[in-house]
Amino acid sequence: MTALLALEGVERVFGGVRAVDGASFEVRPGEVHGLIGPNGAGKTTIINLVSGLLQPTGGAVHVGGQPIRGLAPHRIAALGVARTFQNIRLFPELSARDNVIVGEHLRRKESLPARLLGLPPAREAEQRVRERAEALLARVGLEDRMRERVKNLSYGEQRRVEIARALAAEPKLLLLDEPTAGMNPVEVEAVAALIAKVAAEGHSVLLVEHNVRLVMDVCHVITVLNFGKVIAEGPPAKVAEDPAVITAYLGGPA
Amino acid sequence: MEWLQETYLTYQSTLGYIGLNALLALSVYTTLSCGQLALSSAGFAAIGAYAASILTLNFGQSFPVALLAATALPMLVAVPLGLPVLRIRGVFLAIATIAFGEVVRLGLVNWDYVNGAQGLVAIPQKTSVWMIYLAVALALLLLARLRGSKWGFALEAIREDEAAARTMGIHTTVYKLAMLVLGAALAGLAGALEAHYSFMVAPNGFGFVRVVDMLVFAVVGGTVAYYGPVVGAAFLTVLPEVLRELAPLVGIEPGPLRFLVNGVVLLSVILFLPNGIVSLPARLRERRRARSVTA
Amino acid sequence: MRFAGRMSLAVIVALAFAAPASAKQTVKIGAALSMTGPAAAYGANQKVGIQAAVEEINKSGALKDVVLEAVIEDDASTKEQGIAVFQRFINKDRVAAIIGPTLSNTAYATNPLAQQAKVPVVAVSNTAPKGITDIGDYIWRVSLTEGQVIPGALKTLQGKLGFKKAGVLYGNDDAFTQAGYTVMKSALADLKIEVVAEQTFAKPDRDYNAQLTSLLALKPDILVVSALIENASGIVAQARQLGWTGPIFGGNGFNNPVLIKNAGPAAEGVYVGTAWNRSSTDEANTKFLASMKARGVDPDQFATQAYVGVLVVAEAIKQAGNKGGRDDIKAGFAKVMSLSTPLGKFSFLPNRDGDHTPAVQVVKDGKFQILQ
Amino acid sequence: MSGQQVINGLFLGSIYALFALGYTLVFGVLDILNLAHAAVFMLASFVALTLVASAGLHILLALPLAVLVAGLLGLVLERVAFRPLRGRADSNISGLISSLAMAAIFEAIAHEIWGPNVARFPFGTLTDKQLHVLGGVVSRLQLTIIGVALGLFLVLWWLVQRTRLGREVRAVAESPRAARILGVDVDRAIAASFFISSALGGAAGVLFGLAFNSVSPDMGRSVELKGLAVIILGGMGSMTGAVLAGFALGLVEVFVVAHLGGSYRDAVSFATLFLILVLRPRGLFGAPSLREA
Repeated sequence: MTALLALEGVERVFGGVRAVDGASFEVRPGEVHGLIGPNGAGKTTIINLVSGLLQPTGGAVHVGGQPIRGLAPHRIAALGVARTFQNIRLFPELSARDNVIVGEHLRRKESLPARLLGLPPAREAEQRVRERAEALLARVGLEDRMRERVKNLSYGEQRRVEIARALAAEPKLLLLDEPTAGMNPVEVEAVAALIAKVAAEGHSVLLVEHNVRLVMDVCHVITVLNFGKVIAEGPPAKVAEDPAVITAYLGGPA
Repeated sequence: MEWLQETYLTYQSTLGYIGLNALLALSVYTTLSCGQLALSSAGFAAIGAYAASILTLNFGQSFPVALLAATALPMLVAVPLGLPVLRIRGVFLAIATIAFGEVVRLGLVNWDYVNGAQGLVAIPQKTSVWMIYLAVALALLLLARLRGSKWGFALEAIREDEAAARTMGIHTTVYKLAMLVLGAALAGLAGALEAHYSFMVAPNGFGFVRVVDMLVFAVVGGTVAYYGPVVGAAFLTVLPEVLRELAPLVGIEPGPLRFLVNGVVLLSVILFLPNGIVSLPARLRERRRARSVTA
Repeated sequence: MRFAGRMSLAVIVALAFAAPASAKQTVKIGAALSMTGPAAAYGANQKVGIQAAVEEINKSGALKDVVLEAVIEDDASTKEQGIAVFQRFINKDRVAAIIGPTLSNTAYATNPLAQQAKVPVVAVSNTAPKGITDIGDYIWRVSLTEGQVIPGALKTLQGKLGFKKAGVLYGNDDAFTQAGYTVMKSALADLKIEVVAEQTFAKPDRDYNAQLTSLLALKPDILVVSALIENASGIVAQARQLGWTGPIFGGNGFNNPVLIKNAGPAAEGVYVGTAWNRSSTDEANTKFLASMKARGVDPDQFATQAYVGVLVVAEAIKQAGNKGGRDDIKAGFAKVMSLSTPLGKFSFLPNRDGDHTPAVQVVKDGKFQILQ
Repeated sequence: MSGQQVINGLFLGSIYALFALGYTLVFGVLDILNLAHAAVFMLASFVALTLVASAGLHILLALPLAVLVAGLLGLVLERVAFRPLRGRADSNISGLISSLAMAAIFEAIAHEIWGPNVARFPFGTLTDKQLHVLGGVVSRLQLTIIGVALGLFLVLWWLVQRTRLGREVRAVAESPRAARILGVDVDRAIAASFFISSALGGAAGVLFGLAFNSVSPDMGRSVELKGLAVIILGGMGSMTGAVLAGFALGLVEVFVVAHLGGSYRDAVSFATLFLILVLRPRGLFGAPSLREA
């Protein structure tokens, strides 16, 4: 079975600094794939490369077997890739529900003339879109915050809206960049359960996360980065015992 | 009854110009609605005004044909303009489009066929006030219908965070270009209507000052709602006439002080009503609620 | 009783005020002037001329029971507000005649409205050769067009100075200066004067060194310039600084005391073809200059022509038998013949353009003097 | 191109450079366009004119006073039109508009006080002598202006590169948040930028008024859009770029006038501006921001 996401010797240089230095790994369908490493290891850069916000300076990224070099972010999204952002990039003036509705963009096949004429099918389609968005928000536990502008939501709530927005695209591959940062333990539990459930439904997840317990609990495979290089890869139990990983995290000579 | 007629006759041109300015303000708003400050509308209005006037004056074409051409030609220009320019962001986009507008104006100044700075005169008056308001109504309907649709949400998303919108699969360039083209159409139509309303067109009517006026209409009215620019255009078009009325009562002579009031009004709106006049009712309600809570 | 007494007192007072008012008839004249915007400087001067003329006429009692009242409004140098002002004058203030607007480009937009409403208009600063009085029979003009002034002036000047090659400089982004250029170009062609080169500038420009340098390099005998005053004095000063000692010829835009004030000695040898000979010793002119001086104003051509505009309206009212209706005034205009004005003896041509003798002036010893 | 035209170009360029120097400083620090810069330019010129003509001060005394007034106007601008907007999501658009409003207010005030006519400095304000160089004529005043433009550039360069205040301004330009964390008084640094920027704009205005003997409420029109062209050409926030681009634009304009005619001059400037934004948004002289100034 071919990998849903494949990185082959990917490089990204920022003004002489190798943020990603020949990283290679694969994410298979239905897999929750953890991507961990110390600060500055290049995790977020990889997410940006996969979602097309950055272009690699070397190597290749394939999504569903197709090389994505030079593809604009919206084209990559159309391949079934959705993401969240480490520093939360919601549309602040929009309500939670409207944020999620934007996430449904690619799934909506409506006709502009019908809409401009205000024909019933267009209205019905929009009703369905709204209902789906509400259902997604309910799934992340925000059913009573749907009408609130997201800028007024708490940090944890905003992260959940972002996850719902990414899920709204029904992505094949979900890129989550530190989805639990700033959340309380109860919220973290809920997100862990959600990730597991999403994977069970057949979505693949690439998870960048600092919360090691969460990663150990939900991931099938973990890739560990340090200074842009892959230093270990495998199931959680194996990675946790890898001496290179321990050194990287605890410091000391590598 | 007589009073009513007198008032209508006195202010009919103001009424017409409210509509024309509303169209022009909407033409700036279209790109603002997806977060892009493009100041090309005066250039597009010039293209529309001249295209229509040349057709009616020199080629004996009917008014509908002229209006159609005046709407279509700026759209055709907007595509090759927009493709390179819309990659530029923020203030730089504004500057690039100001440059475009100046090039259009200077082109007209140097074009002997259209009499250079003297412009085209004795243009038949074919625009009626109802036509202007029909155009405004159609534009508003279009924008209202976009709201809440797939396309409307995409525009809001681009305005709020362009990069994030792209990762949702939104082809931002297409949307931005579409709004620039729509704005160009509105500006061109407004230009043609104005030319056939005021008997003449000249390049100086389409300079930097004019496009700044359009932007100011949109911002003072408020760009959070699609009808904000119309409210802003109405307010600022009526303001000089109100000042004309009030000036003798407070002893202001026609002249610079009237100009000063405009500046002060604009500054106050920007500082104290950041979302424009249309946000005033909500603001007042909020304040009343705040007061009742503290009391 | 007391109540009745007070009542009768009120009636008497009312009658006392009403009686002279019924004899006096106020005729309103609207003036649409550019008091703000790019043409603000002209509007300000026109306003002074109009106010002076209205006061003098009312004081002189020349119109018997008719009292003139000027209603002055700012058109902000835009056609949009120009139109609004005209409609106000026509429908709200119900003026008997309109003076203005300052700019030709505004006039193209406003005058058709007055024509439709049958309100007479007197243009006092529109000099565009075509299309102003063509708008209709209610549109009259006091200001001579550049076409009426420049060709004659250039001819006179060539007879005196005998130049053969001219360098032309004009403002190409302004209706007034561009129209002036068109006239100059054909006048030079008629006189068989070779144009060595043409250069342009824009109204906001204040630096003309590049244009002047390239013109002067071609060794013309004369510089022919179409410019408004805000550019004119700079052009003259910079040409002199670049070493040009030859004659400079300008049109109506140069006929302004600001030229001498701002260019100083550099203005010596500037020739101005103009509608108004400011150094005329004609009584109407000396009286006008004195009255402006009393107001602390050194008038330019704009102030003078605006002043004459009011004189012409007053004369029309007089010719109509001291009646100040719109059609009375329009009919009166046709009867204005050889009216004594600071511009000279003034009449209207059959096409409703103004007619009086233009002049050629030269700046000499820091003063405008008539070219002998 | 003749020697005289080169002189013309350098002279025009020095005016552009001086105007753009202050313009680009604020642009570089705050990333907003201060469209009232041209109005400050104009007011300073009127202030100097009044000091010379009515108060009888010598121009060498009036110039610094007018520059000081311009700097203070910059502080007013910052306080009224920009500070209240800081932190607002659309601050670069709203800042642009509030500065336009201030420009309208400044212009109306000047119009009310000094009237709409073009005024000039009294004759003999600066003794002027003609010099012959490069086969052309140049007045001492023109040379003074070119010299002052270069001198002010050096002063500004020193101020920004070598002083504590300059370091703070550069830090704010880089990232206001980071600067605040590093203990920089951000408000003070921004206010200082406005003061310096407007003072430079004011100096440009006084010299412009002197050079062309033309002071009027609308005198800023001739430089406001050209100034934009210069700061874009020079690269946003780059002071060296602004000066080089100012001279470059002056020379190009003169070249166009000499070889194509005056009608093409402005069109060529704006078309160039447009192409640079599209093809090389960082500007010709490549310095992308203040830190490389």
